[in-house]
Amino acid sequence: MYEIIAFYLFSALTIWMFLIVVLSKNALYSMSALAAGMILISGFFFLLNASFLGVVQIIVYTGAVMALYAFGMMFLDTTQDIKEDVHSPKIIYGLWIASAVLVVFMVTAPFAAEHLALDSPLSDPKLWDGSNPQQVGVVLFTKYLIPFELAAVMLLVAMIAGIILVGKKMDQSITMASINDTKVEEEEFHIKEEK
Amino acid sequence: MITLTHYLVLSAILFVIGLVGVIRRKNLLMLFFSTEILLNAVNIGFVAIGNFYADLTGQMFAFFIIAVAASEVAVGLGLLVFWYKKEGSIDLDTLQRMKG
Amino acid sequence: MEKYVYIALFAPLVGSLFAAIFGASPKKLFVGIVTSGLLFVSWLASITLLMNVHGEHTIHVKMMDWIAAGGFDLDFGFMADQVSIIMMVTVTTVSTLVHVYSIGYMDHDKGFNRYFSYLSAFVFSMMILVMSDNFLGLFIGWEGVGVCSWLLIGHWYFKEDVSTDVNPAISPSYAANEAFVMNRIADLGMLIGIFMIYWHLGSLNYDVVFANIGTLSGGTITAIGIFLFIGAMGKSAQFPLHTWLANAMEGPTPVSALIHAATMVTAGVYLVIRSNEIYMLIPNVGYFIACLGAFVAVFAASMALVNMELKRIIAYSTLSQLGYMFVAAGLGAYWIALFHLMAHAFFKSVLFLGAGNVMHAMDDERYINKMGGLGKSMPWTMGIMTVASTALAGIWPLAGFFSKDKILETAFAEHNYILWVMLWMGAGMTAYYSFRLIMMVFFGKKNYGAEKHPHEAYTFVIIAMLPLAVLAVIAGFFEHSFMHYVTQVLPEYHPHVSTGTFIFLLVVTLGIALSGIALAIIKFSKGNFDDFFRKIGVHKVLSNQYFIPQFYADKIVKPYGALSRLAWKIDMKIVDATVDMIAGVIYKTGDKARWMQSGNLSNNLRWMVFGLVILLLLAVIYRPGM
Amino acid sequence: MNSLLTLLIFFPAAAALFGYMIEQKNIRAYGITITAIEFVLSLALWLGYDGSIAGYQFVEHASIVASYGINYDLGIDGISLFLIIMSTFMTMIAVIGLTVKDNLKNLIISVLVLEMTMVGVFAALDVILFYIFWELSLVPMLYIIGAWGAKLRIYAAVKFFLYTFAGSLVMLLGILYAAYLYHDSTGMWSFSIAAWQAFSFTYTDQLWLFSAFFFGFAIKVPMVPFHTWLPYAHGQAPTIGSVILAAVLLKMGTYGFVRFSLPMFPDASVYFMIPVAIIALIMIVYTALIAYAQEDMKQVIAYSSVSHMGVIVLGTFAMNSEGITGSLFLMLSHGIVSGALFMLVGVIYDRRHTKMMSEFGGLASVMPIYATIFAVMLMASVGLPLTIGFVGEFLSLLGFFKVSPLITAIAGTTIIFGAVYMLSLYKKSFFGPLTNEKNANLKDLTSQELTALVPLVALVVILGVYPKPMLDPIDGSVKTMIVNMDKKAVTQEAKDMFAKANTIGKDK
Repeated sequence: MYEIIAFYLFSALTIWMFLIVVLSKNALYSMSALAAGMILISGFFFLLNASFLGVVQIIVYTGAVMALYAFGMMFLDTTQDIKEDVHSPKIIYGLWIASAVLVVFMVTAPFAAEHLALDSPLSDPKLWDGSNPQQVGVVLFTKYLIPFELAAVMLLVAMIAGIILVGKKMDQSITMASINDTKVEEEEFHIKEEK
Repeated sequence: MITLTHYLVLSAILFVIGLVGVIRRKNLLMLFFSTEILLNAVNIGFVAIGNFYADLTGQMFAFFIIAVAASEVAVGLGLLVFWYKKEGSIDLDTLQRMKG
Repeated sequence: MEKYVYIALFAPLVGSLFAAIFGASPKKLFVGIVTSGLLFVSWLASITLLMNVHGEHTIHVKMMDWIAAGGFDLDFGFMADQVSIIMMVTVTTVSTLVHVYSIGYMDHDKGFNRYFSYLSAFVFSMMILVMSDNFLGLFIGWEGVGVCSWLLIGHWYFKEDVSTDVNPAISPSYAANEAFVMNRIADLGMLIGIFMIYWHLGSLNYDVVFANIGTLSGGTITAIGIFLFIGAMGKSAQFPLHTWLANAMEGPTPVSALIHAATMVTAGVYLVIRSNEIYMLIPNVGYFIACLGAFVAVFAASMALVNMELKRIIAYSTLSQLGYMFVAAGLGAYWIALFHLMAHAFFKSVLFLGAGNVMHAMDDERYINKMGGLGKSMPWTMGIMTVASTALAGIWPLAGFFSKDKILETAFAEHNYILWVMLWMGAGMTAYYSFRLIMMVFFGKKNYGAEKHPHEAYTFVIIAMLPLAVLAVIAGFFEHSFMHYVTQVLPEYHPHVSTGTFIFLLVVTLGIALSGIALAIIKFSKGNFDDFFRKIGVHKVLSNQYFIPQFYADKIVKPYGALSRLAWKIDMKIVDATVDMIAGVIYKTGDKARWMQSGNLSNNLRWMVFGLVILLLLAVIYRPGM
Repeated sequence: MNSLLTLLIFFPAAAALFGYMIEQKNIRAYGITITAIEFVLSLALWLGYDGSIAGYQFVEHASIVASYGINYDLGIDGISLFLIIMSTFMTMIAVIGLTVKDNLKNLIISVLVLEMTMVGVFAALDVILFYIFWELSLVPMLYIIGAWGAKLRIYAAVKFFLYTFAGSLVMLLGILYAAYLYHDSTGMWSFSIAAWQAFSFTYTDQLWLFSAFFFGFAIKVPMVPFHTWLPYAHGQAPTIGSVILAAVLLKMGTYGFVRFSLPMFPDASVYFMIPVAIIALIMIVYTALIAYAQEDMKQVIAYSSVSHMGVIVLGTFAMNSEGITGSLFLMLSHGIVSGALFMLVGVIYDRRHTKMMSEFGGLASVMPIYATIFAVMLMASVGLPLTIGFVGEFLSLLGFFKVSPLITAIAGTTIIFGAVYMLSLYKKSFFGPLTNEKNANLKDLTSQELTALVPLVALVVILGVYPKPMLDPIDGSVKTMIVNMDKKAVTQEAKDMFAKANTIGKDK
């Protein structure tokens, strides 16, 4: 019974929130409504016995994504003032190397091969014994190991991309700058180093 | 009793709301928000189906979609900020360099 | 005996290949001598066969496999029965002598070696034609002689095209192509006949075909007979496929003598004779052949009456005589047709060779009204040509009398009086134009300038002509032995007329021939008789060959060209344009749809949703299982 | 010897890769050597071929995608044996006769790659493999026309590519549908040609599949009205491109008919027999007319190719072994003869840089050997007995005569029209007085050109006189094929037609 009530309640609220997101003229309102909607969606996940996903939803969306948006909006509002060089190249290279090492490590991890060999764990009835996070964990690290690792790499890359995009001099474009622009040559990203 | 259909209908409604946002809004940021709605709508569908068929694949997909969405936000927001720095606007109508 | 068959067949080929080695080099006398010698070998072999083949003991040889596919299985098979051997002897006799003659005639020609190569190749093809034991082998020879004829008519290929007023044949190369194409039209008919034979009887071998032809229905046999005869019509230049023969006179004169008088053009007659077992079953077709033959006999003779070109007159005469042969063959008198074929080969080839001498002497002058009075400077040639003309006119005791008279007799005996009257008129016309030619060339006053110095041909050339002239005189006396020989394979035929009628016919026929000769001699010794034809208004029609070549040029050749250009235009402007249009539409659609790519993200998203809606719509409409 | 076919296919490809390392000045010798070795290898195929075995020989098998039944299946029978030999032979001849100077290295590499695809098409016994080679063959030809062609080369090359590609895509659709049907009824995936040939498609399916395959093949052949890419391709291609295009690439289409359409869809083949024959008839007559109107020597031969391909198609659809064997033999003979004619036109083009007949006239006087060889090829082209052209043409027409005497009679006009346009070409170019000053000092054939052309002349005569060694293996395979078609046919009409087409004498 509570499931029905919860479903309709969440549904109504979610739809309402998302409508606000779409229709509101104020970006701040939209963002707030979106955050609320995300939390409500996690409610559906709990209803659907996907507690792990529900938690992830809250953490990732409400925690990370929304925070990102909030910061993004701050940028958009005050960009003119921000001139600081945020990052040093050392960090960038460090991240590069770290990510490469991590990739190698993950792919060659000894347990990977063992668990990859597990043929279709989904059909294993034992799987449904444990709690949802447990099940997800088993599946994620066996059948979906490689996609999972790839997703991790992708997130890493996205993170680096975000850092690069936002963290350099904002009033210049690498791709569009003329070659003679000495400022570009002094950029710490060394993209022009090959020249 | 809440059936699969309920969830799918809900998923569809949310998806359409997202679509409305995609079509209607000119603010790039709002576009991102709408995209999130679209993705979440789909996620609900996946998880619901997975649940009703007792198959974890749906959750797996939802999981990866969340991962994709997260990276999309990271990169997309970066680009957005970059663009704003360059052009001073995040109005979609100013973005017409790709005219064919 | 088999080796003689091979020798007779392949000696000319060896000669041809030998000459071909020197094809591009300057004149080498030994080329002519070697090829002539090899032909003489072939002649000896043929004569040996003639002496040795009697009765049922015909020779069949199977050389090797040729085509085999599905149920079709054919060998290169040759046979020497009486008919083949008569043809072989005729062909080798004439061609050996023509080869020798050509050594003199082509003396100053740049393409001397090439010429002999072609000529020997022709003889080889002709030998295949007459010796093959199946229809497809015959077809090899049939096409082979066509190609050699093309090469030889076009021997002087470097002459340029002129208008038909100057030369009705336009140019040697044009005439060569015309001959080839016309023959091909007829060959198609023959090919269809061959297809029919195969699909009804499962074989193309004469023996099998003739043994089983009776099992087929009347309609099928008639169709086979007609299609084979279409083939014969082309090669033997019967109406309406006759125009090429006169134009073929553009080739060197020995070629005309060999190919377009003695051998190749008689191939059609040979085919009908060879297929007698088919034609005997279909008398209606035979009757049609006879009628067409009689028509051509008169039709061609009438054109010869007024023509001024030396060789064309003889060519029309050939055409006319071929008509006679077809009358005989069509009426079932196959051995008489073959007999006339042989006799005609002798006197007509020597007539052509004589004409060659005359033209040579007159620096390739082709019009007889620019000759005259040549008898003094060329006595031998005059003598030989007069004998040949007399034989052609059918005067006793020369060969033409025996053979031609038999044909008239046959027509009469078969109660085809109309045919007989036509042939009888033809005989008169033949006598007239033959002697008109003799008179205008050798007698009367000189119609040429002083710059020309007519002279007699080389002695060996005259000697080469003599045997043919002798044969033209004496061949008739072999009538009975000939008949006994060939009727071992051909059906016997004796025209049944009472003695009185026989004598009456003899007198009437001889009478008209003699009066034709007399008319020519009397009228042309005084002057020109052609004005008579002008007066009665037929001269124009006759000298323009009944306007048939003009008709072909205007109504077939020109429309064909126009049609082909039209087809090309259709191909470019419609077919290809359609293809290009489809490509263009696709390209333009892309071009026109460029506005969709406005670059505005918002627009793009709208398109995306639009596409999504359509896909959803499709999903709603098309749901498998519902 | 078991991997001879693999060797045959990939040897030229490997040699092409290696060719990048060869110096420019040695590349011609290298090309000739490779193609000659390839030709010798293909002759070994003939030596090893056992005519008494009905099925495929030199069979090779390896799995590519096992779960979908896509395999690396190779094998030959009498039908493909000589097409392979002709491909390697004509490639060798074309490379020997090559006179291109610019970028010779890349050209030879392209030709070698092309050779791989050609042999691959004829040797493949797996539909997907066949399709891969079929499509791959477009690429080198696209380069050859587009890079070494005449003025309009880009247009011609793109037209050739897109047109034939469009046709192949329809065929691909057919392939996928056929595979689906096969899976539907047997429960297994298979793209094996042999399996498809043994599998009975329903009548309606056959009609659809036949149509789909027909598009692919008809454009390649090319059949009217899909032929317009051909004159452009030939007109613009360099000599070697025209030679290979005419000799081999066009044959892929007719080979497709024999390998796919007939044995896989016998009922549909019978159903479409008369329509296809009528198209063939239009090809024969219509393009022969167009050929007569051409002013460019090469275009005459290009259109004549279409006309002759019409006879081949007609023979293929005769449904009896006379006709099909004849059409296969005609493919070989047309390959040799049209290849030779294109080379001959190339000879004069090299000297005068024009192919217009109005520029010539009287060439027989200055170039007698050239004129002689041209005449031999011309006679073979018009189907003179004792040349190679006659055997195939005769058998093709003979075969179809049983099916429809009327159509054959009209198709037989090819011997007339063929003579008309070829003789008029010969007369315009070789006969008559030497009118154009520029032609007065033309050199006759060089030894290089003779080396390329003399073998062709020899073949034209030898195979015209004694075609049996080639006819026998072809006929054996064709007979087997017809028996299988008859067995497989589902409709009574088709069975009746097979009975009729193969009976001598009165129809039962």
